[in-house]
Amino acid sequence: MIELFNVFLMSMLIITALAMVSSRHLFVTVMLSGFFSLLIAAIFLLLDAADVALTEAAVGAGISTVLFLGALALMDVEETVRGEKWIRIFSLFVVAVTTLALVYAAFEQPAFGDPNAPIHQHVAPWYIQHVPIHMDIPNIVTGILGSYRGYDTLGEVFVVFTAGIGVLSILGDPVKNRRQRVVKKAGLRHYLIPRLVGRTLIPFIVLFGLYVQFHGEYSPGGGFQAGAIIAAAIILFAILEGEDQALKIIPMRGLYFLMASGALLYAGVGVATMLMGGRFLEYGVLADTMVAGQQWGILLIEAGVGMTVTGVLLTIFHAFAARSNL
Amino acid sequence: MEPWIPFQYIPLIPLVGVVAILLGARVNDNVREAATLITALMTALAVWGFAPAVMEGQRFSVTLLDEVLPGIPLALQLEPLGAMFAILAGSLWVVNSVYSIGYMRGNKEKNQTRFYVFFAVSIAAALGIAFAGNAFTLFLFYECLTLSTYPLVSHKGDEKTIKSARIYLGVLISTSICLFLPAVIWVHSVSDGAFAAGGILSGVLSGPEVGLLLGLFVFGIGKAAVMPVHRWLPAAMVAPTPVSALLHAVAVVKAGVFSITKVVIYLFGVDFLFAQSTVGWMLYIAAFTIIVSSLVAIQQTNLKRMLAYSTIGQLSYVVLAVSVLTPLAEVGATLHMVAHAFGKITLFFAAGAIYVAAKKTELYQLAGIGRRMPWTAAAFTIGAISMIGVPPTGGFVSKWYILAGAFQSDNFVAIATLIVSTGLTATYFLPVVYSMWFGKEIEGPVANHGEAPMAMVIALTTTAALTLLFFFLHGPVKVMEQQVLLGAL
Amino acid sequence: MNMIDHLPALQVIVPLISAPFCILMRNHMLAWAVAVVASGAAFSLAILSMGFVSDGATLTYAMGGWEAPYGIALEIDAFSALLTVIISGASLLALLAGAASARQQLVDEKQPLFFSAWLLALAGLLGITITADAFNIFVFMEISSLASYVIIAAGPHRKALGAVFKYLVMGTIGATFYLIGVGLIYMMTGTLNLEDIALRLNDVSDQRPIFVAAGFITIGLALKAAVFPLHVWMPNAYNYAPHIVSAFIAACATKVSLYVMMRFDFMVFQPNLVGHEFQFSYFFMPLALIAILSGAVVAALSRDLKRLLAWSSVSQIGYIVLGASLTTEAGLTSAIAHMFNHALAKGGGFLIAMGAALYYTTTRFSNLAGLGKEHPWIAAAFVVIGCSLIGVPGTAGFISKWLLVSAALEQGALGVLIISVVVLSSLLAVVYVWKVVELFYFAPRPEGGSSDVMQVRKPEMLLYMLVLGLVAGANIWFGIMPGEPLALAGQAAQALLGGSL
Amino acid sequence: MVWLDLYHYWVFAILLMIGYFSVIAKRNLVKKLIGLSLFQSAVFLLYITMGKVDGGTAPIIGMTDKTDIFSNPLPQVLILTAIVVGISTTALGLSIVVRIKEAYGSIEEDVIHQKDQVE
Repeated sequence: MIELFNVFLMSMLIITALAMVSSRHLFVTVMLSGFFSLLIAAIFLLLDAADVALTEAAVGAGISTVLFLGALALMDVEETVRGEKWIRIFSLFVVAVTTLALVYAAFEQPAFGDPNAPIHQHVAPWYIQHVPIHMDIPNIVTGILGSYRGYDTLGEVFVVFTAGIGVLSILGDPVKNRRQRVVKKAGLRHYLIPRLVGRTLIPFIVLFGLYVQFHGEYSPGGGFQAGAIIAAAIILFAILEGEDQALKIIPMRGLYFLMASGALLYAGVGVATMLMGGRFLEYGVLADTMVAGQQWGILLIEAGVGMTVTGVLLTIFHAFAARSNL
Repeated sequence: MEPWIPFQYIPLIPLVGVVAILLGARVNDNVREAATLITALMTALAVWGFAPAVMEGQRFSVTLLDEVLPGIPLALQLEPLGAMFAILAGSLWVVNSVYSIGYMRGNKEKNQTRFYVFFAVSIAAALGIAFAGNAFTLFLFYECLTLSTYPLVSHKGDEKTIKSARIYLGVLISTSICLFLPAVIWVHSVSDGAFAAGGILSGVLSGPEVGLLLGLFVFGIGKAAVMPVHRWLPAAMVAPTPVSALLHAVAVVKAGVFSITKVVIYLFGVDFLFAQSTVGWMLYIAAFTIIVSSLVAIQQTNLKRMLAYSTIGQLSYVVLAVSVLTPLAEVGATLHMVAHAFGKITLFFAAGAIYVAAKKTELYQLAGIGRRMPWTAAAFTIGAISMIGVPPTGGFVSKWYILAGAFQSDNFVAIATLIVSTGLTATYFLPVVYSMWFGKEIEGPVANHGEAPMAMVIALTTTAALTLLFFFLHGPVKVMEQQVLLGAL
Repeated sequence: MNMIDHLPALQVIVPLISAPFCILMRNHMLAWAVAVVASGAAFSLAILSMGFVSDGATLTYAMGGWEAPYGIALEIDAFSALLTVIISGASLLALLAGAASARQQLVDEKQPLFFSAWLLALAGLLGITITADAFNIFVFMEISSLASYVIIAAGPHRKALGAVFKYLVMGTIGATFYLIGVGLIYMMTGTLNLEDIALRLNDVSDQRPIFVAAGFITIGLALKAAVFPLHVWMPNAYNYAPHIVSAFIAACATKVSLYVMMRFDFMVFQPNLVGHEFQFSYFFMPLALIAILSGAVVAALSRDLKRLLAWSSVSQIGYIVLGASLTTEAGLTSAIAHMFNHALAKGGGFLIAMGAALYYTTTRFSNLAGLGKEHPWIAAAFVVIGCSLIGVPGTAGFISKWLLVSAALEQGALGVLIISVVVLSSLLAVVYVWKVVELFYFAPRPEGGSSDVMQVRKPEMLLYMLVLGLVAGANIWFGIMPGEPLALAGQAAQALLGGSL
Repeated sequence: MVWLDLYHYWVFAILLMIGYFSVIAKRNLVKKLIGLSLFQSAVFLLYITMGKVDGGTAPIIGMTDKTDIFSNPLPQVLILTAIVVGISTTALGLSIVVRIKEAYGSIEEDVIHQKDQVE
């Protein structure tokens, strides 16, 4: 039964993808891509990847859609020009070659779900076995993410950070941009129902975000998802009440600070472990016992991730909004 | 004379001179030129200091850097052939400096400091070539010389000059990169590439490979101006005359033929080449170059261009002598390098003096100039007869040895070439000499002129005297060259 | 633990941590100073670790105290040490020289963001170089790429935007290809540590997915490394970037991708894939030869100094790939040595462009005519650096060319073809370098040229001239005394062919 | 049946192709970015698929009674990172598109190209 549902979702996925690409209306494309993200998140969930599903839903359906819409507000939403014929033929050729390579690779792969596949024999079992011993938390994904591959996650935080300062650098300071343009719209302040519903929802969203943040060791979630959710709450607030209000709550300087301090908190934990005689990000030295140290470390770095992600997403949102009268 | 400085530092003297010239230029022109002269003198003295030791059979060698490239050091050595070239370059630099001062001032050239600086750098590079201890080092300084003479050739900086300088650089760089460099890498990949008496490639290479490698060297060393890579030489005539003198007599072309000689003697080995069947073409190429360049020289109407083609031919005498591959001819090759240097520098000095004093450059304008500039014309005459090879000039001595060498191996091609080319050389020089003394004067750009500035006259009479002296006193050179061959045989 | 043991980690972390500090600086000079200090620290660390590995040792570091393959391992060997020196050195020198140029081209208040992104690019590149984990390479590749997009997009001309977008799209495709390849490998081995992969691939009998993975990884990285014909993003990106960025990125960015590619192909795939050597060789050699020639031809036709230099990079990257495609120790040594030497020459070239633009606003030839008369030292430095690009003996460029030709000589008949291409392109290099030399020295200054458009501060200019002199001097120094980089390159080549990480 | 055993892989391949095609062939910059994120999503699917174990559960200890079989957590960790990288790239790309639109008045590559040529 589950298989059948899976096949259904997969087929929907392909159909949605085709529709996305072929639609000439960019608005439709963007909405479809949000839908696509939800579908693929569902598939991830079926494939036992709860954390990934949550992230994909928050990012793909949420953040990415908002960004695209923010950008589209500035542009023609019609795709007017079709590529020349030779480009299309060339593209088809390149794509065909790649496909052939992938098909060629297919037949000597382990079958789907095969428990004897190499990846289930090496490294991963070690993680499953050792997470309870080393850090005693239920969510193995969090354990790997935060500690065994904590350096990757540090890199990930800095990727996000880079995107934040990148957008700022490319689009310019939102506050200044808003001053230069005449931005009349003050959110949806004059629409009572959305405002009412929205305002009641926002505290719950924030609460949910905090739960995801601090419960990441036990259930799906963690700093990144939490950051995305909290940012979404504030973005919602900005849409309802207007950007200026949102910027009053957390001004740009505060966002800078949030971005930087999140990243610094993460890296700082690493430096602290170094100073305390361990290796970089070796949380074990943070407390008396290995397990306690690991838990402290993961908690702290997840907080850092959450701060940076919230800061960056809000910054990006403001930067786009200041350009596009959203 | 005693060596007063280790030989590997000699190339540094001109470089120190560069600093002195730059500093001197800040004070005034006189100080600057004094710096040039003193540097030149010091250099000459330094190289002369080694002459007695080298003639007694001493050899010096030193490794500057152990491994520039894996297994390849930057090595210098002082052996008779190089010592002779260094002495030639160092001494003529002194004379040339005296002359340059007169020329540059008399002609009111711009950027004189730049001129003296790069002149000194060129000399340093030439000394580096002279002392090169292996093929890699030779190549290194060879390229340095090419680049450091570029600013001299392009000195004037107008469009025509730049075009010619482009040809100069283009031909020299491309031949060296395309042919010389692969040859050098080839040599180093099959041996250690160090110059050694008797050659090092014997037994390493065989058959057509030898011919191919020799070809890469002969055409790759574009400075030797063997046809068809001679194009740069007439192009370089746009340079100021002292530069032409430097190029033709002192540093550049001599560096070319010197490099070929060095490669033949110390890399291949005369005996080894003599036994090869695939190297005979070198003789024919040289003979061809001699004849053709003489024929072209006959058709020239511009004095400096005529001298340029004459140089191409005279250089190939050296290549021809080398490729005869007998001991006497090798001696002749070296003697000719020196004899031609004295003769040709005299001719160029004379041409420059005429240009400065009378602004005349074309052959027909020279008629009767001997009466206004007797010293210059006399020097020109001596240079010309040395080119033809008439006693009592240096040119005769060297031709004599080459001929003798050719007879040693019954090389009739070489003998015939020498005889024919002597006739041709006479054909283009004697009419000029005749009209200088006996022709009826044609009004030139400058109507009433006398001799060129004193410095120039001193310089050109000195070199003319040297040309004559060399007829009598070529002993040391012969001794040195025989030293080389003793090592080789 | 001793601080020295942390060397590999510090190498990445120092610039990484400095980046957030940069944006908190309100003053643009302070931000610049932070970037300089961080780069300087990274450079000193790189020199330090070079000292440790020069006798053939490797420095390893288990991140988080978790041993590989469970944790992420860092590793510095001869090859990576050379790369870290190139990267951090390029960053430091470009920053020092570029203070004036950054002020000319960037708005003051954007500079903290700019320098922060700069440090991230630096940290990303260093991170790629030092890590021994296939996925970690991806993460740091993305840091460096995103940061590079940001600093290139800071270019004042609107064409910079188009160039960056192209770079972003192609770079992301490249990275995703890499990710697909790593995924396939992971599927077949269950591990991400490079050494462990190489080990476990021995036992994998089903070679098809591995073969395809090799293809995806190689092509993905070739895209990032701008290997012909995947170089289309590169000339414009280098050309329209701020001058200070061109000097940095052009010196090191593509080389890092080549480095990763060489590690994968020689250490991971070569020992485990049948016939991989030939495939690698036959795939890249023709491309490299075409790249060498076509890049040089376009460079020779350029009418703008930066464009010329960018296209010359296409050709010079071809040399590196060519050396690698010989798959011999001599060939690899020449490739790795050329990474270093080309960084010197090309970084220096873009420094010249930077200096020229300070005085004449653009680097178009029409503006630069006669530069030699007004700024003789800049012109002189160009002559030296140009000679290095050509490969004149006595300069660094000559060393790599010598090694390449020697390596080609081992190949017999094929070697003759290679040598003739190398020789031909050297001649083209003479053409494009000498075009500029003549322009600098002999062309007359344009009438009423836009001279001195910005006020140049004395200390900034002094710093610029010092760095320029240093780079030009280094081009000569390493042409005469190439011992250290050559030794590292030789070691690296041996390690690559030895098949051990 | 080998073909069917790999059906997730085929879906991955098809999605990859669709995304890849639109990145190369589409001239609209936003469309290119959408294609790019589709392209990346396909790779996410590849990773997550290979981590699935028959009869396994999400790798969270104590969520269900069957504690003995978990799906492979490592690919999930990798993809979490990759998703973040993807959105970062998209955000940066979009900001560049916004600037391009302002500078050129269009987001069609051909139009931009023409305007560059005119200059």
